Amino acid sequence: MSLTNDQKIVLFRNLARAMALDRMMMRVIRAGKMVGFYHEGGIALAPGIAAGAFLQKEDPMWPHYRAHGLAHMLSKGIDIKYYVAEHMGREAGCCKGRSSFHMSFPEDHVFGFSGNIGANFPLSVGYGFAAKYKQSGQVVMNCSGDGSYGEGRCHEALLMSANWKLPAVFWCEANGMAQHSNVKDLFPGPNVSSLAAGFGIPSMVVDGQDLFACAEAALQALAHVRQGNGPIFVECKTYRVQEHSVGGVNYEGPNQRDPELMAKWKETLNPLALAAARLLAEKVLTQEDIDQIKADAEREADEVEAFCEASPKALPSVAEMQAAVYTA
Amino acid sequence: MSLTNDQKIVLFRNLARAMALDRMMMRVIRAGKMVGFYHEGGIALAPGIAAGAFLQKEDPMWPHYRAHGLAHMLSKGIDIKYYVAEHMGREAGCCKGRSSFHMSFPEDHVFGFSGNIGANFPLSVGYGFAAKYKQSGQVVMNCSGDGSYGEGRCHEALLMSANWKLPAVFWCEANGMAQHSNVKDLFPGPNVSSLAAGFGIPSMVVDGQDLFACAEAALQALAHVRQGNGPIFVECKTYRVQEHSVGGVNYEGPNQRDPELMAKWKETLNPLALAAARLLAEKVLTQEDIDQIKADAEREADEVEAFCEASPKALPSVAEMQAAVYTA
Amino acid sequence: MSSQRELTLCEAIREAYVEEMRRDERVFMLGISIQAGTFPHTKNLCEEFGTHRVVDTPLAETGMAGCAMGAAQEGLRPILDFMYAGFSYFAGSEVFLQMGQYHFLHGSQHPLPIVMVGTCGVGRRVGNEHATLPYGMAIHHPGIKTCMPATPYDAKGLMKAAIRDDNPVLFLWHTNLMMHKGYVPEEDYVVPLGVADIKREGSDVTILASGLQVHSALKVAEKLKDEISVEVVDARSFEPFDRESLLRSIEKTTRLVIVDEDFERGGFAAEVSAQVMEHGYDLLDAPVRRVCHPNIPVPGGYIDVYTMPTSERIEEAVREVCR
Amino acid sequence: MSSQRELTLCEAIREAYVEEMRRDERVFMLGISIQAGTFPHTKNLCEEFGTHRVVDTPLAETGMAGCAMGAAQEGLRPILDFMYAGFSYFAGSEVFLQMGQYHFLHGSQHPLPIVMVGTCGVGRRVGNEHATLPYGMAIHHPGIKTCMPATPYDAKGLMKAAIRDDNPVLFLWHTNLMMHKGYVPEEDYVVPLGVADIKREGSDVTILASGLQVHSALKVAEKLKDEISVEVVDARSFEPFDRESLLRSIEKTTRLVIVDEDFERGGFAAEVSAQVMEHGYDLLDAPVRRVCHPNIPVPGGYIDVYTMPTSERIEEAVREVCR
Ligand SMILES: Cc1ncc(C[n+]2csc(CCOP(=O)(O)OP(=O)(O)O)c2C)c(N)n1
Ligand SMILES: Cc1ncc(C[n+]2csc(CCOP(=O)(O)OP(=O)(O)O)c2C)c(N)n1
Ligand SMILES: [Mg+2]
Ligand SMILES: [Mg+2]
Repeated sequence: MSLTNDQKIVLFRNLARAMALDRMMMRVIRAGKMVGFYHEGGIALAPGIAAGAFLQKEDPMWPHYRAHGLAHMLSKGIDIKYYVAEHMGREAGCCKGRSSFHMSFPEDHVFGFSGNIGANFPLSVGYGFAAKYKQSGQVVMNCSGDGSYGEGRCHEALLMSANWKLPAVFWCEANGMAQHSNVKDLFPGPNVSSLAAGFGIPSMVVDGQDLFACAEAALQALAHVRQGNGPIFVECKTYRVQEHSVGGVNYEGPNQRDPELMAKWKETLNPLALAAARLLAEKVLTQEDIDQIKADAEREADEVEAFCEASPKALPSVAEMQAAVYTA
Repeated sequence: MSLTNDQKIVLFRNLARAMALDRMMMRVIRAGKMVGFYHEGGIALAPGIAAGAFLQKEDPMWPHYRAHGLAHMLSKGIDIKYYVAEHMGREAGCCKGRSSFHMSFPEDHVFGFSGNIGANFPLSVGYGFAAKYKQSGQVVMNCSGDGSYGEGRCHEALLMSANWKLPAVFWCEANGMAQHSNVKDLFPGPNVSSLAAGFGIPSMVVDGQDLFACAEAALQALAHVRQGNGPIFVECKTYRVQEHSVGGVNYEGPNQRDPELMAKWKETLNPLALAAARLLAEKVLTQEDIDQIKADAEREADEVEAFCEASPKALPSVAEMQAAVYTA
Repeated sequence: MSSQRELTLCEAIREAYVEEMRRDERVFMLGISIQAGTFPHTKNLCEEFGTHRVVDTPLAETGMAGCAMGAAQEGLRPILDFMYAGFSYFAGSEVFLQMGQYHFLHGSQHPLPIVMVGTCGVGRRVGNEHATLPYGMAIHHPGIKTCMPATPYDAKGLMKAAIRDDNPVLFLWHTNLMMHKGYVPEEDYVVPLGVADIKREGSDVTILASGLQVHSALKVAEKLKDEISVEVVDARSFEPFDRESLLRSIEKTTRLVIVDEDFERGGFAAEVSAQVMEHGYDLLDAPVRRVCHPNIPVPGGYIDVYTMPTSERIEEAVREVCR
Repeated sequence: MSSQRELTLCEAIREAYVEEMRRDERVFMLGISIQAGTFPHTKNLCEEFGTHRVVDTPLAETGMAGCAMGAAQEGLRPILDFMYAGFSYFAGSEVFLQMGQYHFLHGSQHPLPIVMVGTCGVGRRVGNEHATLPYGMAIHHPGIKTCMPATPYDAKGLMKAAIRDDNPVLFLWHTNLMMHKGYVPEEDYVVPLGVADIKREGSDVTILASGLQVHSALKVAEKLKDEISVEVVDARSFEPFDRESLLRSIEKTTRLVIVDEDFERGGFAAEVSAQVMEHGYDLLDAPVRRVCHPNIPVPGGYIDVYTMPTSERIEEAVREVCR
């Protein structure tokens, strides 16, 4: 499936925005203004942009937690400043400042998060089940990392999705790492998508640094799913060029990761640079357009930060919180 | 791999014994003399005999729970009367009458059971891990049904076993049913062993009514595993010709199962009759030998029953039990 | 009129399902082998509601629990059947850590109307996973309501309340009560969660019990009636728990025995005892006594009937607090 | 002599690992990313013990827990690292229902010497799964010992006791104490499980606390020293729990405040309160008070420091029971 020029520009702009936000999040956490964790996205954000790009508002999505799903959500059209505010513990936070790193956009069918990696899998079964039950035509975008496919929950989700032919995309952002382990030490094969075949689920492997390849894969996967063919598995190969989470070590097993290799990846595999080169070569955008898009993205990131800082810290009383556990 | 005549006779004798014990268990539970559940084996006991037949005392085995693993255990050389006594709540029970349907033969490396189907998978990882850690040369025989492969625990076990090249046989006794569901309604493909390939684990599918085919598969699988090639998956196709558990319905989904089909299976697919025919044709045994083996098996079953009934009911005091929770 | 109509507890639950599924298309059920009906509470539901609303799943408890949560987020109202409640431990994170906490942690914007059901209870000689009563564990985790009926009447009414509740509810029943018969009105009624019920009035001592143990308590009350006047309070719901009714009863009797079939340590009985310490200390004429499952795994064999709170153990405790 | 040698709590735990792994070849560790050392307690252990004794696993908590159980059945002595203790819910059945019950249910013939470790605790602003303290849940389930040190000294000694214990032990520590420094002897010593420790003597009121909350309690004791003489008892181990030491303390002080960072309902504090009701009723001059995490999910954001038992809340409770 091929992309229109307009689609390419939107994808490019969103990737620029996501990468600017990722940098802003890093500034904010380093400045001690964030509560909780942050897991830098770095050069791994093209798959997230592609995952969100072609979904309708009603299509449930579970964003991969890397870069805390900012790429996925903004690409889906969500105003993420409320989520960033959540990271800063503010009243404007999408979870009222109660969660630090959970998102909640129920109207956009992004329902939340869990600190337990792998929690996405069973929930996505529910989204797909509901779509089928309601005959709503919704599709499910279930994003997570290669490491998450260690959890047996992925098996139960692949099984149920295949068995019930649920409209779900298993979208794997495979950066070859899981915390401080190399995935090749955790999984006995080159691609975790090799799991799909056991359930009769089709799969594809895509270059995760190529924004447009990811987007084409997303279009193809969604078409498959929307046609009622049941689930599909897309594995986007990408890279982690920094530590797992801010402040942690950057090891694989007992060994430090090779800083030169990571520097090289950073330089040669930047998806925004690769996409810009393509758009220039194809004459879809000029260098000026590109510079403008990048500048806009930086400005937006600054505005988001300012918005969050302007919101007061959320400090509800215990009584208020006790009243919020159940709904009446 | 081919079997010697002596091996065939042992296998045949053990199948006769297991089937006689299975019938005895049914008599006992119907007479109200058993505590807890019983899940009849019926014509599905050949795979269990094969699974246990070529293991050393030191090789850990998790018996499939159908017919409560009696076939597996007696084939491995365990004196199962203590386990039957457990079912009758007796002091002679292998768990001191505390468990109803758990076995415990730690010296035979059969460590116990759990009422949670799928509990075998993670435990077998531990057995295999320990074998590798100790460089003991032990192999693990991990038996369960096709339904159990719904549980995500199988994924974690297949993954870890493949990743660490653990010496483990995933031995699946696929009777096409799981409680009151047909496995074809629960799994999107003809063989659950299709899961193995996703982990690079080799697999084979065997006729579970053919005792000698099962035994040859076991030999082959064990050879693979003992040579350090990592895990292997063996799926034995068999049949359930009665309800899931004594006293329950015999349905698949909302429909009753076809009694004629089951009657036909019972008549034409009895593994003992099929094996007897082979042994007669190959002149390994005479009809007299066969009759003698069957009569011995019946007598043994009666003796086991009598042994259990002679043992007093286990009724320890709460204080005694409280002292037995921890070891000093 | 059918004021004498008797149903089993399972039939009463089934009737609640049927009425609520008719009333609300968003209600559906999922579980292992519920179409055939492992237990009579789901028997033949497919005939009326079809296999798309009465859904058999693979053996996959995390998938089942997640399916219920996700479907609830998408606007459905799942009834999730764990068969034996002890199997819910396979989905420990979903059931105990996520389901009840999702709403609050995400800004209390989107409740999860899920009913989880399962049978449980000691005394069936099957031990451990098939007996374990997970309510002690459930009440420890914020956000999950939990109840257990003692009668078919309460079963139907509580189940309707649970299905209509917008929060996750863990609805348990005792395996030994499944075939227990009692009066069940045909008409629509609800027994609200969080309201205890005085199953027998008395003035000397209060027994707080639930499920099967209400019947043990009633037996003891009857046996002692010429010596000690026993009030039997059926908790019915563990969370929310009706502390007010209990305190009112203690105000009258000044003595309390809590009967709880779950493991004693850190269970519901401990919580009630601590609450009475905090809110009813001055009402008491004797320390509260617990009669629970001892702190040993639920044994199978013939033993388990000796470890559950028997009438003898309850009577002994009643006599002790009345000394 | 190194009587002044100070280590962090993590270093103290690491030292216990090193000494016990040297002593006993059957001891090994497994967990996610422990080779690199997600936390300093496993830092560089591979250098001495190799990757076959310090084993990184896939993200697969049931596999990890089962691996530990199976390896223990086969004669090894695993230390299973859940990283954050809340991740253990993914293996709910193995950890809470199976591990502690296997021995008893199988005739008490074959104990399972497993140590499970994990960090936990409120106040890091990360919420829920990363904060949840599973000891309230653990004590409810027979067969698992559970402890949590408040000092590096206790950490090393308790860890050695846990590793040498033949039963499953859940060994927790508070995330905020990982870098807490204190005296740790170089020599081999053991702090037995089931022995509480009086961290400060007093005569007017007893505070029972553990982990980080021992330090909050000590702060309160110091602050109130001219008004109220506070005795601080560190439970150290939740199961077995040293009731005798607590009752001896109450005998002296006649008043008790229990500080427990876990969810209040059905937790450790409830259990202790119930036990004091049963065994120390006549010793009390005031009802026992609990200061716990309120019955709400652990929030993240800036809020979580307000929901944990702060010094202010503890002081208030102390003043109340002393009124
Ligand atoms: C159940 C559970 N186990 C472990 C963790 C700790 N943890 C957080 S992220 C992570 C690695 C995830 O790897 P992957 O899915 O590949 O995502 P990536 O970080 O590589 O983008 C781990 C182990 C967790 N949060 N939850
Ligand atoms: C965790 C868990 N879920 C459900 C059950 C109920 N159950 C017991 S046996 C069984 C079917 C198992 O099917 P299979 O593994 O194919 O074995 P079979 O009975 O067919 O031999 C089920 C669903 C259980 N015991 N444990
Ligand atoms: Mg990864
Ligand atoms: Mg089967």
